[in-house]
Amino acid sequence: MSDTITTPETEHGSHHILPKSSYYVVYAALMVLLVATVGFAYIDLGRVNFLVTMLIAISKALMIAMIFMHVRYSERLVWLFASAAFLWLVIMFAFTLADYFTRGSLNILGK
Amino acid sequence: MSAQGAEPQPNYLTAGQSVRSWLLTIDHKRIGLLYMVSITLFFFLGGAAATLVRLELMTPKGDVVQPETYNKLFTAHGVIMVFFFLIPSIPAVLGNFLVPLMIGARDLAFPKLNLASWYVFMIGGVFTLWAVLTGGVDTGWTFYTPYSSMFSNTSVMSAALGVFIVGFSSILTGLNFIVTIHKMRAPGMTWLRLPLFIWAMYATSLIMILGTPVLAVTVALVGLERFFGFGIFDPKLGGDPILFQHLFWFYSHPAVYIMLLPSFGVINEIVPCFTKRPVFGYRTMATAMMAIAALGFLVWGHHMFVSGQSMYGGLIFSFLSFFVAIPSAVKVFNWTATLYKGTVSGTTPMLYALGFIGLFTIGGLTGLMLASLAIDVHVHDTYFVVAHFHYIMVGGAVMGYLGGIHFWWPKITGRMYPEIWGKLAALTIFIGFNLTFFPQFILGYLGMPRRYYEYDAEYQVLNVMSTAGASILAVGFLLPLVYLILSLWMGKEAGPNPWGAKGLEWEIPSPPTVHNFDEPPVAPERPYDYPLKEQDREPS
Amino acid sequence: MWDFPLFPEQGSAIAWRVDAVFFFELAICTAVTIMICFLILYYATKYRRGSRADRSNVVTDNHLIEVIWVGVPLAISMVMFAVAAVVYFQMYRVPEDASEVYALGRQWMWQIEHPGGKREINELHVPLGQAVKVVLSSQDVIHSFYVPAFRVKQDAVPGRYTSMWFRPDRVGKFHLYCAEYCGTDHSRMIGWIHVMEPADYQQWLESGGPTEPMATTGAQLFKSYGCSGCHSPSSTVRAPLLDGVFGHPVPLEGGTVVTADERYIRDSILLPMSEVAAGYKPVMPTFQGRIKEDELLKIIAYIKSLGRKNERVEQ
Amino acid sequence: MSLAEAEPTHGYLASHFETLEQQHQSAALGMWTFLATEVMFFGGLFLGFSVYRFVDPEPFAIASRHLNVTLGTINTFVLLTSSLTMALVVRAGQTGDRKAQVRNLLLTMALATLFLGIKAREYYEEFEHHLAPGASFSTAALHLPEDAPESLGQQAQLFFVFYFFMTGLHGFHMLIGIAVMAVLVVKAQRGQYTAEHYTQLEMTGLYWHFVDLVWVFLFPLLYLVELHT
Repeated sequence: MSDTITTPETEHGSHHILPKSSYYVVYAALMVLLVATVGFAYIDLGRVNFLVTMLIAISKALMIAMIFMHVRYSERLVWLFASAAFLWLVIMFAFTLADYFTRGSLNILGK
Repeated sequence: MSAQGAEPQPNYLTAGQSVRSWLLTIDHKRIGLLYMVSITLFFFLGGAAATLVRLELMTPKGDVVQPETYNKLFTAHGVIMVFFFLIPSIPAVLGNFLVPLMIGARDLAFPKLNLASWYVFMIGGVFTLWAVLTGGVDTGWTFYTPYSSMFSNTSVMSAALGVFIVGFSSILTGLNFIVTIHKMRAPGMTWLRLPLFIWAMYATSLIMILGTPVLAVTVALVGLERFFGFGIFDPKLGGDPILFQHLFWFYSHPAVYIMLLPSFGVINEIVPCFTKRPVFGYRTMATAMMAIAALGFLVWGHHMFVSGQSMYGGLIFSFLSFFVAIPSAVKVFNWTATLYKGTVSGTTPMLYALGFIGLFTIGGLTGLMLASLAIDVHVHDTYFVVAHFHYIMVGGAVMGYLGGIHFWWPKITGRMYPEIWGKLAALTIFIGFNLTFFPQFILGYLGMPRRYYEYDAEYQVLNVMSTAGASILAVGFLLPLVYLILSLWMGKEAGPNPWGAKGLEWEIPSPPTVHNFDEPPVAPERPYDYPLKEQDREPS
Repeated sequence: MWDFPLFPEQGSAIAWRVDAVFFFELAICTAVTIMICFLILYYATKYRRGSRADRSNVVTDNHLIEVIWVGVPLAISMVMFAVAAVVYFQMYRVPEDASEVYALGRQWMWQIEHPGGKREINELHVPLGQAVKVVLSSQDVIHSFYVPAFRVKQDAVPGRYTSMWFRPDRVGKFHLYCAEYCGTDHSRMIGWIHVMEPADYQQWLESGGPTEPMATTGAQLFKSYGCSGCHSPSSTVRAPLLDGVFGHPVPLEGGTVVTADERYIRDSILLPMSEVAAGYKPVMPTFQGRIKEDELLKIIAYIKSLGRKNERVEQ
Repeated sequence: MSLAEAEPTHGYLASHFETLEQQHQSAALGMWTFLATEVMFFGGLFLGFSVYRFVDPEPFAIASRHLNVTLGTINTFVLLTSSLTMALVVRAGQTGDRKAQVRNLLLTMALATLFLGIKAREYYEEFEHHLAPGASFSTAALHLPEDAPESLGQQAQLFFVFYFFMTGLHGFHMLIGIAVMAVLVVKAQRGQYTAEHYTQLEMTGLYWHFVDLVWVFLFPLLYLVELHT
């Protein structure tokens, strides 16, 4: 067996050592977003309210995944696996909610 | 079970005979055998339940068992066959045994997790058998609410717990395969040189990983509702039973492809070997399997056309269900094209493979009929559906499994099975199967609902034909059990490559040594590189 | 012994259309199956080991032919989808002249009620040629109202109304089954649909003693539960008048417009806060748990009868 | 080969891997696949919750207003901080800094236990107000409008069913995390983790960040529902 098996471009991919500062920067950003999401909850924006909350949550999630979980510096495969999981989640949500939201739209009884 | 002279180097079977060496093994080959023994046990248990169901249906009025017992029998048949035989069959037995051999690795990526998956499987089995033996479960393998959570007074909790646990067994197997196939291929074994069986295992593992957790959560919610009396799925307490169906079928339709894709992999190995020519359209075959795994997640709503799902929902799911059929159709055409200009030999595995292609075509096409909205309204929950999924499960998955067992039996045990008995069993199964399930298509369109303990007199003749077929099928399934076990002692010595097949697993002694490869395996330039030119084809 | 049926009767207008779609798809599937099986057997024998067939220049890849046998099945299946979807639309849209029948599934029987007040268990008498809309609900688990001869089936889901319709075009007795597994006697929850000549049907309707039409009992319930206290022209409380409301669009608070069908009326009685009519305050009390399921059906029938008596002119 | 022989004989390389790099990447890929199953596992619960919330938002909004938002916010802060300290643990593993590993691991465990403590406090409060679903559930504490239909109370109870099941499952995952970290602290104390071999630290890190990710979505969906009315 030759020495390295995996795809060439991973120069010890996930061993990329980040400076401490980048962790603290991400942490600070997470704190700001936490305050923001709680703050927005108290302002009545109607339907937009939910969108804003979800946007904030997604951006927090992306930051944690990219920096804290080293996805940013891992091989392409890890990117694929991480995004595939959430893509399947979206499939499940999309088709089920599609059924629920189109129930009344034809206003034919019961369908 | 030692061969005549002492083996120069102990193979994986003779290296340690103590019970402890078998029960604590982390050798993927031995774990494959542990799975083979346990799922064979479950197969004949589910088969016994099926025999009683078919006996009951001989007469319009139920006079073999009581209605409650009949409901428990078809539920036991469903749960045991789906979760304890069909889903683990090829991945856990042939996959565990062959994936490392085919890609040139010494073992799976996480051997201890592999052993854990078998123990989780057995613990799940104990819970489900406990449910079946102490009073049984009468909800059907689909556990539809609010019946399963609020109205059934049978041991649903224990069965739900068993299904919850056994789900983790297939998650662990899937996880092991994905990492092994990505990270432990021998040097030179690029993705396009992998045997198609490995592609099938990879596609199946994707579905196991992405689908099974949703089943676990659904079964947990049913258990929660049943134990505490919350109304998650019960409309009297604010819940919605159709949400259960969405969550359940989100896993259970892709589960059909978990049961089917491995058989595609096995047929993709058998057909080129016994036509002695490379498979037709390797790249298309691999893409088709991955496409089935992906598209399989978009179509679950075709189980719910008449369940009160919105009309738009039904339209979308019906439309997409026709797309998922296209990759399967391409595979069938490509298998047939592989026969063209080959040297076809009719050994037992090849009989199973050709039988598979024919029966799977019927199963798949009746699936198309069921996906058409107008027809499904009429035939949903009738015997048409029962016939369809048995053509896919028995005609497809079980034929594929038996073909695979016969094809790799020399490699697993170092012994050849008796060829005549093999052919006889394959023929018996083929005839018994068709006689059992083809009449059910007619019964289905006539309108006989499924899961009926009593039926109207006009359906009796077709039911009697079906039961007659079932008895032939039962004999057909018992034959391999007998002659395969006997072949362990009386079987002819099988060399490393009795079929003259291509593939890394055929270049090592059979049964293989503990560490599979003594010297590093060299990957072939092309998979299935059987000689193309006429003259240099040695008659195998 | 050999006189068992191999094909179901065609009892309704839609039946032969569904059969047409079925035979169309069956023809395609049989053709494909025969082609595949023939090719397998032909190649297996022609190229069997030891046969002297021409095996020169074996083709292992041919993208053109693969595109063909992706495209052609795709086209065929799209046609199959379209044909089935069109017939499904026809099965789906309830004709205007459909008369209504309420079927309540409960563990192991069908309680069927005609608007005229006649009640039946596991039996449904309908006149020939008249479209019948069956409004379904269930009292316990999911059942499924299935009449094979009419090729129609619809689940009766507890907690909500679902509906189906058929137009029988043959006189006779047709099987009624429960198709969704519902427990011990799932196979005994069966019955008959009796299609009768219109004259016999009228005569059957009158027979069996006077039965109060659902609407009249509904009217009594409408008063006894105090609905008329608000929903009548003479009441002091400002509440929407219900004459001619049924089947027409109702503008709601917050701008959306919804059709006043059974679902809307049932929800307004049980959850008055959820869809308040525009311009009215949400003061209506809930009747959840106080009105039983079949009384609800009668009140809805009464409100519907208001609708037909004096059709309101659209504002 | 049985369990006994599988222990890594020479250094940290398990016998069936070729290089340490291959073993590390396999472990990472295995953990990411496992996290995909966890995403779908929690996903099923999120789907159930979202369906009931969007089909009839009213009762869920009423019920969610009775959660203690301040405690929830503090808990999110605590968990995000523990995510930072876990990232520092992994970094300490990469640089082979033994003291930093132990310090940050203990910090993460402390923060996790604090989180569970606050969560327990919240649960206690909800039990007190009879908001826990089941027999003891009473809609009194929700002070629903007096003529509210019975189904409003049922849907509110359904909210609490999902609330307790999702936060309970999340808490259970945290317990597993704390147990694993306890083992790691002992190993780190013995200096077993060096720059070449810190896979176990990184895997626990990935797991912990995933648990944090779940809470990042749980907190707004459960706590911040139309607080403005």
